[in-house]
Amino acid sequence: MAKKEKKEEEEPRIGVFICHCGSNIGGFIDCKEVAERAKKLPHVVFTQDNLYTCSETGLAAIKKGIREHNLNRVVVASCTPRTHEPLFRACIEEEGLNPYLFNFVNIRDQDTWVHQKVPDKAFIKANDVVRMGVAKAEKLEPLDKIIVDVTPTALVIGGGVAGMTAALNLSNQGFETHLVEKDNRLGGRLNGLYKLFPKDQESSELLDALKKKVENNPRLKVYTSATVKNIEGFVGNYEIEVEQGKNIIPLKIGCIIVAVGTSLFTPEGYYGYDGEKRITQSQLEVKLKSGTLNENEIVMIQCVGARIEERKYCSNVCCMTALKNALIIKEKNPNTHITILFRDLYTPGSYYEEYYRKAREKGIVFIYYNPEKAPKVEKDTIKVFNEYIGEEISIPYDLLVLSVPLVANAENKALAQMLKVPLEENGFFLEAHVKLRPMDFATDGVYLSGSAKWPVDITESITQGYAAASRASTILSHNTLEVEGATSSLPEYNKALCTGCEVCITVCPYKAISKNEDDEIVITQVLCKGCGVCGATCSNHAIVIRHFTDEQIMAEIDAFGGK
Amino acid sequence: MEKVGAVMIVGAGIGGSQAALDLGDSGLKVFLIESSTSIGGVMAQLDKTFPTNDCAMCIVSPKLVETGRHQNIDLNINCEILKVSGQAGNFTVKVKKNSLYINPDKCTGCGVCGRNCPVEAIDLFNEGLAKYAATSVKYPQAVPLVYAINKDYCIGCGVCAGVCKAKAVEYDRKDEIIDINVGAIILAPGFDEYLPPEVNKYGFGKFKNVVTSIEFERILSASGPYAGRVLRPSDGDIPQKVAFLQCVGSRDYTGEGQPYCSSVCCMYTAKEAVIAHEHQHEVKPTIFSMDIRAYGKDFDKYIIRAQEEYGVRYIRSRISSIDEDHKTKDLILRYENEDEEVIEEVYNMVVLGVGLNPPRDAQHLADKFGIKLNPYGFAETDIFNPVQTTKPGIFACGAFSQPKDIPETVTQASAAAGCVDQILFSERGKLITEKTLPPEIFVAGQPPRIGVFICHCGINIGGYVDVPEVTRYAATLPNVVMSDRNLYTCSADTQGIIKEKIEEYHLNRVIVASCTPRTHEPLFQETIREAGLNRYLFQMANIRDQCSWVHMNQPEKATEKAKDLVRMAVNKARRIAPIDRIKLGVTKKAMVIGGGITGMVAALNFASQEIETHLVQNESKLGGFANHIYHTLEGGDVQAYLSNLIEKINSNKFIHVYLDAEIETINGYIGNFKTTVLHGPNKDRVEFEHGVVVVATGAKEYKPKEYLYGQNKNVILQSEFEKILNTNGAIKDKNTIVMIQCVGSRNDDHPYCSKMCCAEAIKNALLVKKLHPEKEIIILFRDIRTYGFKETYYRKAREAGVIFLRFDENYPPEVTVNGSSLKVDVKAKKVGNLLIPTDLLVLSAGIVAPHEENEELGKMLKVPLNDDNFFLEAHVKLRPVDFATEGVFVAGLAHCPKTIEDSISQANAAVSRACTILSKDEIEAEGKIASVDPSRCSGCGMCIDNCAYNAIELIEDRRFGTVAVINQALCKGCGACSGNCRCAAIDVAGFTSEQIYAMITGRL
Amino acid sequence: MTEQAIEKQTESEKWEPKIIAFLCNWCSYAGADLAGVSRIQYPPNIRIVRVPCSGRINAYFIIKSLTDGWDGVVVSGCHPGDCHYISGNLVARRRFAILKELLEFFGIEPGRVNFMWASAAEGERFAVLIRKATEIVKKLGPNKKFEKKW
Amino acid sequence: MSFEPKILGFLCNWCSYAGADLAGVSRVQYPPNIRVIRVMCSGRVDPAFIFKGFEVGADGVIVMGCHIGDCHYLEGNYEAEKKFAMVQKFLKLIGMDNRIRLEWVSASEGARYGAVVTEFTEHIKSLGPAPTGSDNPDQTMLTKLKAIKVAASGERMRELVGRQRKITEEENVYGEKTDMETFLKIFNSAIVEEFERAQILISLGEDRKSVKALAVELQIDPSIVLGHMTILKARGQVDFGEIVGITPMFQRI
Repeated sequence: MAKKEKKEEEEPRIGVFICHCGSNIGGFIDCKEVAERAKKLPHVVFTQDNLYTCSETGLAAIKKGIREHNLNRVVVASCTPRTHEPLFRACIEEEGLNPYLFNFVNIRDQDTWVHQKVPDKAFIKANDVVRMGVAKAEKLEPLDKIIVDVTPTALVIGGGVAGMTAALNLSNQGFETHLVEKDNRLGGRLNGLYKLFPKDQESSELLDALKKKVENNPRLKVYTSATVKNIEGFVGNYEIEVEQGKNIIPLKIGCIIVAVGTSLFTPEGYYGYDGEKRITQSQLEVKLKSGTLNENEIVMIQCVGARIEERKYCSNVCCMTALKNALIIKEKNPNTHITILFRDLYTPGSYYEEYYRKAREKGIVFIYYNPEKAPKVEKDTIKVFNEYIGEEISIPYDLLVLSVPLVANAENKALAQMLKVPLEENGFFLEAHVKLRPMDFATDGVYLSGSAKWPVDITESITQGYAAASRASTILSHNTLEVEGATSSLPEYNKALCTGCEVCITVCPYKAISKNEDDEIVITQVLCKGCGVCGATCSNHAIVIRHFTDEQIMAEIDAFGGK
Repeated sequence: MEKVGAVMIVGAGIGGSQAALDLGDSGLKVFLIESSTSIGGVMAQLDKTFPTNDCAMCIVSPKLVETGRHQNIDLNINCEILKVSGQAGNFTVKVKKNSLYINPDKCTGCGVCGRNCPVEAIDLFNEGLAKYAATSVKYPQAVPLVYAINKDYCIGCGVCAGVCKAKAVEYDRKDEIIDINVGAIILAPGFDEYLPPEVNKYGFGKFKNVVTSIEFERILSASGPYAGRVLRPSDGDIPQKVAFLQCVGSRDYTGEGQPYCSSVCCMYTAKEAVIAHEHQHEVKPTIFSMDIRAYGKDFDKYIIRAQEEYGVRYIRSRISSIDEDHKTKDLILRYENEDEEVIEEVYNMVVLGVGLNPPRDAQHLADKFGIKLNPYGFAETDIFNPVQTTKPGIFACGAFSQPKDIPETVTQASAAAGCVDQILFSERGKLITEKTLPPEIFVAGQPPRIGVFICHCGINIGGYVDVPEVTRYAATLPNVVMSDRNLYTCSADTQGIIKEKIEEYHLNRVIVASCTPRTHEPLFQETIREAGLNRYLFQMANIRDQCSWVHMNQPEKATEKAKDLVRMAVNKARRIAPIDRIKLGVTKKAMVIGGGITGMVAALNFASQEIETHLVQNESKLGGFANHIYHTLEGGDVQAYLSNLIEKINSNKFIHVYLDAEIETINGYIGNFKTTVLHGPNKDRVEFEHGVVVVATGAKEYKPKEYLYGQNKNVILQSEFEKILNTNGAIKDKNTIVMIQCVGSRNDDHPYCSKMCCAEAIKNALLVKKLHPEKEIIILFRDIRTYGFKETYYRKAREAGVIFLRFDENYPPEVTVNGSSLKVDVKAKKVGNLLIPTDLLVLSAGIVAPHEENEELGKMLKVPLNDDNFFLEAHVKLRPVDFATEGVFVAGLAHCPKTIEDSISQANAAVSRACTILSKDEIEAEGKIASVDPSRCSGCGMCIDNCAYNAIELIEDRRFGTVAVINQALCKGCGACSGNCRCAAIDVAGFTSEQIYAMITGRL
Repeated sequence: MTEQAIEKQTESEKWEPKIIAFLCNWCSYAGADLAGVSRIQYPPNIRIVRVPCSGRINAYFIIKSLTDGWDGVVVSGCHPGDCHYISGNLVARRRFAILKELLEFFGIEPGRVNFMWASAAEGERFAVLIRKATEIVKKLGPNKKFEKKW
Repeated sequence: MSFEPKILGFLCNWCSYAGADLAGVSRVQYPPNIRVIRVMCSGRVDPAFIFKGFEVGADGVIVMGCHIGDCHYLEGNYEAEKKFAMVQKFLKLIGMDNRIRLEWVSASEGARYGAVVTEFTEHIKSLGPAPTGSDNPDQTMLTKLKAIKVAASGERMRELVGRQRKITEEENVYGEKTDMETFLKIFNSAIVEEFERAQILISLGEDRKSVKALAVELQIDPSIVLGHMTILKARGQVDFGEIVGITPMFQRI
């Protein structure tokens, strides 16, 4: 069944152009001779040496060569494809040849320039690489560039502060934007906060202002109590189903921003947590908000359930939260005794560090505890080993506040699968590159902001909201996207080779490969970047990496061997 | 307590499967629990079986398929027993079904997953001689044919899920815990073979060419790693000199192995030697053995054939050491022969005849089920009922209670089923749900409207055969009104599609072109039946197993062949007609012939199930052979048991006993017999109807003509000796007692072993030594055949000072009389010529079948005898108590010489088999059977000779004269009669000549 | 060699025999299935007709196959002793022994009709036997003793 | 004339090729023995490419890609690393594993590129011509190399190497990490097995042979050869031939 059904191809007619590059190449090797020798290679029907192949004259010579000798493949041996390939591709395209029927041979940057002292050997090398280039050129196939339309509409998943910021920004840029929030109101974590560090601003103030802007924006549509049910498609062309109550709302979307935030951790089993006398910081904030706090002996323990074996990470915001709440209490009732048991206090930057100093000035007691000698909570006292004095001390309390980490949402896994993006080990979303692409996913058209990636504070959430919106707008602002044509493919004539083992799906970093309803491997061209890993891995050699096919590279290797 | 009409059977080897089939057929719900992933056990691993050299797979696989799809059998694989509670009549068993990681309902068994699995693991089925994937099925014909992932080996790469087109791989499939409520339990976990310890004198594990017998079995198997070629593992050459060592891990008092005899090794070794030679004539086998224990039916004949026809050499010795020639990997064996010479011989390969150990999880099972194990680690059973464990309601069968061979296992399986029947007979049918089917559409006379469904079978067919092309082609064939193709025609949704299409296109014939009808025909037949079509209006074309898979490199030709096969199926389908399965009434009564222990046990079993039973005894009292036996070797009190039995018989209202009885006529057939008996001193005639017959006529003790028996009063038989010992013990003056074994056995007249004489001799010798330790006892023997746990008594006897001397069969002892003293002249091995004066000579006389009586009864019942005049069962291995003639069963000594316990097992087994008939109000006969066109029949009677089932007889027809008629109840539809019918008067429904001609004719 | 002869030879090389195989359901048909499960390849010339037992195979089936133009016939049942129907294959064996002589008497080449035994475990053997039978029939050339119906 | 090794280089487009260009722009001088094949990503380098390079006469093969973490395609170089490790294990079987190299060279490391190529060229020079190279290649070694290529191109090796990262570093289908030791045990034995099987297949391509003859020819224990035969038979690649004396022959299908 596995018959190759390639169309009848015309005989390759290759033209080879050797560039002197002024004296950069010609000054070391005999380019004329290189061209002469190239003439003897199979399928080469025309060769020429030019002073500057990239000059107007040189390009004209190529075009003339194509016309007069009916060339259907062009090889240029000169500098480097990285800078000059687009130029030559455009040149042959103007003459009616498919731009992929061009092959570049590097005889300057990787030959004459680096072997200046051994020109005779550089000459041999030039001949070799030209031979290899011609061998590949013979096997080249025309390819089409892929152009896709872009729907100028964005979807933001999560209506917290990061999501709202991103959505507002995009709609203000003029893009229709849909904001999906699973809760029945916008605001996310912000709803539960009392005041915000380091300025002790009322959180409701910020929230109300944001909400108002969101609600009044004509291009921004909000869905509360709604979840994303299904995601199909690819960059510029997503088809989304949002479920709100019993309704399924279909949306056509160009870009997606993930801003799902985090969940609260309930410290069951830690330090006698009971939600009454021993509570979490967020429960404390509720008390503060409602003004029902009247305890006087308050102890806070940091890093409860964080930075341990099961949850290795630091939750970033808890130190500041503890400081903030301690200060607020002190302000209201300076006689309250507050002790904070900590492992390390993270108060980066000048504002936060100052905040910490302020807390100490107000008489809040900070005691380091060693996680191996964790504080022991008794009925009314806490026993903690004080490293400084080297003995265990007892602290009486009538309220124990535990600083617990923010944890990833349980739903992240399902969403990540729909989006085909990865999660890291703690269940947070994993960006494409820690340093260089912090707001991106490897999958084009999907971006990330706020605590969905990592617990961050309000300031950072807002920053990231803007950043993600900016990244999304680079796509949304175009009518169409042009996608590289040198992608991988599973051609019809190779389908019978495919066993369906899915190893390609495993190795593809872009999630460009999937199985369709008929259980066949499908490569979504728009998502594929052409790296070729799938082809090098495919267990039955069924996948073809266009423009770098096995056949082409093998031909090059053969030519390397002199055959 | 309420009784539950369900049975759990633990272990689905041949024993478990047989018990399940028996019970399922008799209307009880069966939960068959298997710990591995497929049923069939060790028998499926075997190449051939002794003593018939039957192909194990050929005979076992239909049985397994039947077990797999029996509607009353709920088959559970990969299971573990967690907890057992309750008591006889109502047990609750907690069972854990371990995940296969493959959905058995979706898996089609195509094997693509295994072929793509990159992990190679040891293939346990092939005993490590080959490798297998982590995703695998035990063997290609496995039942159920479901692949499983072995998570111990699996690295979780996910390839199998990718390549499985049926989407059957489910890595998140969880283990499942279920509670099963049953009324009785049968344990049939089989055995584990003995494996020599890491360091052993045989070099097993160190020398490549030393293999165990079960490994060698796989080497012999046509489906084994070397495709049936006998090759040695070290270099793939054919071993010319192969040594088989007996008693490896058996009869071993060193503590390394087991003290008992494993019973089956002598025979399987002989078989392996014979088959090896048969497969490769270069192989010259030598067997090293201590005794040759060929005690079963026709076993001795087999040993003789092995020696005479196949040149198998027997050496009586146990090997002391094995060395390897490092260069050639040949093995150097050192042994002492019977002349006390130490001999060194070089062999190319050594096969260890390893013994049978209790199953590794025996203790676990015993703990869970609350039964006791015996000192050897096997299930402890009742002294007279070898399937009854120490706990009521729980039975054991097969090798779990003692090493045994296949027929004994099958017998015990039926016996255990028979014992279950006694408990649960009243609950039959209560847990069985009958499917309600729509009335059949009347299609006779209508032009055929054929629907063709062509299966892609994932890529298994579609990858090689151009399925769309075949589909298009099928649509062009005459009478085909629709033709469609499916990814998997066997999937549940496609069954729905088939039904829809039948309705939409008014189809009256359906063809499926896919895999093999052997596994899938019943499924599709069920589907069309549910759509209202007669199930015989179906045809299958095998375009996978016999087309795409075997012509993978020639896709065009495979497509062409697929088209031909579809066309042939269409041609046949145009000529098929609905077939009705006929139903026959059943007289729920039994007749048991023979009033010995066997017959009485059978009768009592029937009676306890409230089945009226006629017990016909030719003597004037009940008891038969057992009347002369006082104890068993193991110490069971036979007389007490016997009198208890007789009392129960006489007081049972369901049993009619006829003494001094003579059968005048037996007429009829399965379910409908009518018999007249003359009985009593006045020969009163009585006539009764019954549904089944159990033949338990027993056998007689041989009356020797040799050794001066009957001429000298000091020459007596074992049975007479036993009587003396157990009554007056008048042997005071007899200081030396010589016993001679094999008198009237294993000779030209009676070339079989009488099985119990060795045990009898040892029993009596031990009794003498107990009563009079000072007496000298000498036993002259050829082989001591104390198989199984009886071996320990042999040892006890030797320890008690009984002298055992082996004589050569060619030089039997000679007895001379000098005045009043007897002298026995014997040429004993290792000792030389001896002249032993003796006071008493005891002859161990064999058991012989009453020739004339058996022949007469055989004729009446139309059942055959073997060469030794014992009754011949339907199949030596798998139907040991059945006759080919349905409704007639055999048990006890009538079948062949055997012990009391074995006779009791057979009696219960026969009842179990009989109950598969008697439990039904009517029996449904196979539909595809032969019929005679009387207008063409010339009445020559040739077909009668050809029928193996005695289903044909000649009758006088009013219009056509003498013609043959076929008894529909007895016919199995093989067609042997039709093939030979000179007038072409016989045809076979479902395979009519017209249909086959249509297939031959091919293109129209 | 003359051109015609060469042409003829190439023609006969191109010719593929059509062989009909009657297999008993319990052994040989199962063996053929096992060959498939084990993916043992053999020539695609055979077309299989399933019968319950080799005893069912009427002599006329074989003759009809030949008169209808099949180039070869294969008949396969259980090994002696393995018969699912106890003795059907023995009946068949006797029948075919006579038939074989009869066919020879008719002038049918002995290799055209092949009788064999293959058990359910002998997938490999089945394939080998079919290879052999195909080879033999190929060597004999087309069945021209009887006129083809197609 | 001194030995001038033939060196084949596979350079990823985004880092190493750019680094090589930078070396040119900076006029960094290095030996002219390398011939470069540009691929988009080091992950594209099919193991077969490397074996093929040796087959046609390379004395050394070097694969260069982006530094770990810098891959333009996110993770291609991780895959390259795994494949390279496999290639290395295979070449070790014929003592040629010191003729290959995997290096990470970024677009800014022109000088390093020069240094790496210089060092590798010197290294190969010191080793002398590859047994499979020069004008008179060692035919046995070439056959072994061919066997390696067949083995590495087979489904089993490719399935294993392709999943290695996923199952040992992320999670396997059961949501667990496959223990590296377990994986390597299977992987390493698969390398040897598949190599031996490929050798058997190539050898049987010439003629029918017995297990013993193959064992002598390939220097493998005959019992292992027999074991391979059972697998190759199950895969439908070899079959029993006739029996000569007491020795069965095997043939390729």
